Amino acid sequence: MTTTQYRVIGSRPVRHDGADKVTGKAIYTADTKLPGMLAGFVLRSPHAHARVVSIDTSQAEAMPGVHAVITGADFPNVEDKVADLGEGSVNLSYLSSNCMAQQKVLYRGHAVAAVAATDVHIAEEAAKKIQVEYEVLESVTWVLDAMKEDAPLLHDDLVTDSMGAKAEQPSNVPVHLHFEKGDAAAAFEEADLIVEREFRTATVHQGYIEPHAVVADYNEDGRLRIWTATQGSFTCRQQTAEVLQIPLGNVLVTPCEIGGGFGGKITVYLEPTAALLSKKSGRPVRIAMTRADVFEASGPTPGSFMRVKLGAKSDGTITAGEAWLAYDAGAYPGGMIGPGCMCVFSCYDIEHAVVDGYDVCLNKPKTSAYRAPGATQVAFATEQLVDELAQKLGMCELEIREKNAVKEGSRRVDGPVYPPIGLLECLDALKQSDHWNTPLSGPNRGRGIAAGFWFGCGLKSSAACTVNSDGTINLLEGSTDIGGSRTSIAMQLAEVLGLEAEDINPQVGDTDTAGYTDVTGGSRVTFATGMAAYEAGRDLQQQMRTLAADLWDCSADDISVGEDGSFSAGGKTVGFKELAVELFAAGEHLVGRATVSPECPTNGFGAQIADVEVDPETGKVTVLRYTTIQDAGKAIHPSYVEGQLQGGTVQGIGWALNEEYFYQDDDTMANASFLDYRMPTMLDVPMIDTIIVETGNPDHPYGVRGVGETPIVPPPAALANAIYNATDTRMTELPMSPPKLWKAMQANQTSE
Amino acid sequence: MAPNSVSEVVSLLSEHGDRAKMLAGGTDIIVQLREGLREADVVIDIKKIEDITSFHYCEENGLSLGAAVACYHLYEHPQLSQLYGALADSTHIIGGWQIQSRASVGGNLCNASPAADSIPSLIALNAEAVIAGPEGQRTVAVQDFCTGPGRNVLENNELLVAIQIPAQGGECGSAYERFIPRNEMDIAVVGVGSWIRLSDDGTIAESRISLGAVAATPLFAEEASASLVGKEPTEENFAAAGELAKKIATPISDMRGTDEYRTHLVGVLVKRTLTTAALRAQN
Amino acid sequence: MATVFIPAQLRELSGGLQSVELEARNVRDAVEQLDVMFPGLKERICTDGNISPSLQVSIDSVITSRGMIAKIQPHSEVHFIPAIGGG
Amino acid sequence: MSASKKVHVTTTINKEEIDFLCEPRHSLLEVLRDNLGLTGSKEGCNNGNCGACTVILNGRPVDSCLVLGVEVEGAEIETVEGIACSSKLHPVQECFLEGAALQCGICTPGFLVAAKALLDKDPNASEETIRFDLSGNLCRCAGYDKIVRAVQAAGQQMNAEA
Repeated sequence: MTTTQYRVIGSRPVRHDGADKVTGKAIYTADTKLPGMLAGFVLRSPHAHARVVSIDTSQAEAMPGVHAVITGADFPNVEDKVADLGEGSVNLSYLSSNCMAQQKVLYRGHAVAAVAATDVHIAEEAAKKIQVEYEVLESVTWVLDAMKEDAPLLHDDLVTDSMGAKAEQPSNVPVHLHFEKGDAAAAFEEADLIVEREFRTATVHQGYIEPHAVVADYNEDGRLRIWTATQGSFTCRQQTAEVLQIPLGNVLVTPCEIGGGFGGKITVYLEPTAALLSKKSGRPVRIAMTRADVFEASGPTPGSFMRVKLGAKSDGTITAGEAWLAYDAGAYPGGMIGPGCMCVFSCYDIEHAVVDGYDVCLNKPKTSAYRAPGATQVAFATEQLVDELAQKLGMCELEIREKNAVKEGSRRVDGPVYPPIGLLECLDALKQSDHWNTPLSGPNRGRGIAAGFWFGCGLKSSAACTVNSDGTINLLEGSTDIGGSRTSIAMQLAEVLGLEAEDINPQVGDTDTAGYTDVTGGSRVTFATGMAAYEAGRDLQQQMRTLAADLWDCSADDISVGEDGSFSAGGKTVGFKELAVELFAAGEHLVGRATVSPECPTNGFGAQIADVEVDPETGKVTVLRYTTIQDAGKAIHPSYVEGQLQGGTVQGIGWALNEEYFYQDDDTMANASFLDYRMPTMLDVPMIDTIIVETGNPDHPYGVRGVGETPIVPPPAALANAIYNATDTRMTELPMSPPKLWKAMQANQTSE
Repeated sequence: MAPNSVSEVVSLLSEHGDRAKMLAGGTDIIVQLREGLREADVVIDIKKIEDITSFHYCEENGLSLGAAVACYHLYEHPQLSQLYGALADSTHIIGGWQIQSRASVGGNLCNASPAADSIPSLIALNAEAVIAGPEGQRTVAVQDFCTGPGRNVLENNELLVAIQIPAQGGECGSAYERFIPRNEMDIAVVGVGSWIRLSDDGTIAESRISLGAVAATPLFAEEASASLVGKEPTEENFAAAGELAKKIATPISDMRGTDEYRTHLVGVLVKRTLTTAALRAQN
Repeated sequence: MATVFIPAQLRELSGGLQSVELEARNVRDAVEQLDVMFPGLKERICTDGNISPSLQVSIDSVITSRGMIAKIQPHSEVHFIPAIGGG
Repeated sequence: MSASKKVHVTTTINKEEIDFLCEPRHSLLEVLRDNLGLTGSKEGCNNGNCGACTVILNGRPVDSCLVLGVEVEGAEIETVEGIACSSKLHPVQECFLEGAALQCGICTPGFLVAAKALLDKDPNASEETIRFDLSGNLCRCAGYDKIVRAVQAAGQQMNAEA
């Protein structure tokens, strides 16, 4: 446990970008306006699967006000190369075809052409005059159907890869993963109790309120400047340069303020298109997606089919696990099946386990990351089975989790063992919580709990701090700030230097000014970019010791730096600011810098408690009370840690109860609007109580663990367990929407 | 265009026919025009016309509600919200607060969505639509106003001027309830409006039940309504009326619910709205 | 000796062996030795001489970004696992 | 809607009389953002389902994406840019900052405007009223908890200042 007393860390300063964001001054991408700027509009496929026979753009080009029209033919041919994007990798030909379809459209909403005009209405009218001839093909949107031998093939040349071994026949399954630990078959033989169920989850979307938007200005000298809503300016730069086949250094990406991402704003969708329209028209071009585009053409998270089995001894020890998982990849390979497989048993120390996973292409938009990608689905399955084991063994659902929880040294199904982690501490916090100790009473009510895990990654971050003549600091870093990270990073610099958070002026740089920094994702920013800021502060202190040695006429080794950031030598002690001012006056100016690439996962564990009431006549679930518990390692800004916990939880509640891509008979989405997609409103959730556990991460100077993703993992499982306890009905399908729950309750009553 | 009188509107309509569309609160028509669901050359803003934007109540004739009166006027009005409980219920849940500041009951009626929240209330309250055209005015019972999804009885040269709702005595009560998966900002999976008049002896003298989102147009549940006359306002009787109402429901299965679920909900909501309406009549 | 775990999908090459003990300076060294012991293994986990982009190497529970040149300590535990991204 | 001749509109925005030209098909949101440079009002859905474009029109909160520019002739409009008094933030702005009631900030302007309209009407609004009246505003980052608390705190502050 961390016991160090900090001055800044753990306090709750007002965020540095706060005033801009409450007065409407903060500039998001769609707010950007350049002289001569045109508006772009993307024409999209109305079909789920079709061959593009021909495209005639002549009528659109002839319209007054239209400056450029492009189609897939304007995109350069990119080789079938896999580019490493820092966090994950991507096949460039797929990435390019996803930005603009070539011979085939693979989902409704797939871009086929784009127009730039003086006004977005003109661009839209022109786009509607583009004649596209389609040959409609048979389509498939359910993962098990897509795996069938006679399923319509999305990619003629796609074969299954089983860790380097290629299948002979093409299919819609690009990847088969297989993990084994111990001897699962034998362990099931010896188990006293086995539970097994099949689970299904619908495709859901991140649902950020800001639609994707971009401004591109392709200069005559070949320099491409992009302002965009991205989670990672450097990966955006790389993807754009690779798709357009232009030198990386020619591209400047300026990340604007970003209106939510949750994993959905890492892949490029509009950037290459806007760049090509700008190149063709010679004018800057802005494109913004409509809300329907966002649902139909950006990257949701996989729907899934899962069959999971657990075996236990009569004392509650879970001894065997088996999982068979098939996840949507969407139109192109590369879904979230890897982490799905690695998370299915990640909370429990199961000696014998076997996991098979399949990444499956089908006629839905290419999936992308969404907060702990792939983990929420499997938690929905495993956490219900753990409850079922407990119930059949007559154990308490908390007790069985405590008994089997992973701890330091537990081996994961994919092989590695855990370093020090905090699941047991989270379960203990749950046990001590007011919520757990307050009985729930009343008809049709139930309580459920669930645990959750997400890796959290390190990756690369950079920071530079320039000392001003008054001893305050301008901090330049490269992590786009989606939820207050400027401040949590600045606080770590303030702590190490003995300054106040307000003494630091943090700025998110662009790709020309900031040092290389990977995406804002993977729960990594406060952890890794915070670490970079800390190291930049340390760098500054080293430089100042050397320079102060001249000033004080001593050796640098004689000068020590205290916990409070003060410099001491020969009985003299001065604070950071004082020394900085003195040095500046003496003609010295200072820039501290650091690059870091921490490699150990930060291993974020959490546990949650949900109380629900189910309307027996309609199947509608009301969430009465909710508590989210998580190991943050060390909370830098507790308010924003709570905010991550609350936000992730409510997204998980939405995923659990109502959100889904509802597909019609023609495999197009019926509900591509906020009205019918049904994310939770303020009236649909209670206050979300939070308990922050701090076990300290040994791999971070202040003990930080990433917190952004784990909170979305337990809610569907916790709510399913609560619904079971309220209704005796086990829900194995997401969302647990009123019609489905009502139907399941009816079936349950009939069978009784 | 923003004319100042009903007659001006009628002549504009006569000129442009179905290429002209009426703009009151705009919360449906602006979206429909933007998304290409409806087309227009001329949009006529009718909010400058006093007859259409005002409302008045008298004990003799009841409520005359201008077609463009925004929702909030009804649920924020202490007397009207009490007299016309069903309408207050409806108008308070059409969209969010921002929508209610603009959207009108008249617009909701003209838009003729099968799932419109105010129409079952109007039918339950036995309202009439007052229509102006080149030949003058005519009235049509609201239960006959809608002819299909998005379609109504208005000719191309006619407009809805007002909705006339009968006066309500102290022995009357009404309620509207819809089922939605969330708690706000949703389209009704099923909506039910119920109205009850009690006799001095506490039995039901008269009742009107209307169903939304279970057919191509909102329905008046005649048999279910008549079944309650002379009966005690009990849960059993209300449930029985719900069973009768289910017989006329012919819902579709779509993203909002299956036909089976919708039909089931009719029974639940008829019972619940009648219970509330009776309670309101008793108080 | 370091312990290198053979991924389950490659155990067809190792005759079912789950792990091997070997002395290796770095990942490249380990992969070359494994390929001698179990011919064809390198081809399954490498592309163009580097660890395949769909995989990552875990050494003592640390996900290394250094690929083939990542150092292996005498008592290290080495795993080849799927690459993951976060949201 | 097809293009047609631009219309001259005179209106009052944030207590300042302003005139502009717009096509009949342009929404008030487009006019604010594109013609007048008031980009504080955000577009999240363009069909009245998220509330990010909320402005106060003649004293009532409305979704500016569902108002036509030509409709605001002679109207009084208040946008997020007009909530603060010169350099002093409105209590609801202060409480959002202090209560960490924003993360990405894209829904924040709409919430602030709707919350101000609510608190102007009833600074003592209950949690239930706040949740009902602000349910037309979607937030995807914060889970609403801190937003509700910030609105409650702002009401208390307004009472104290009154």
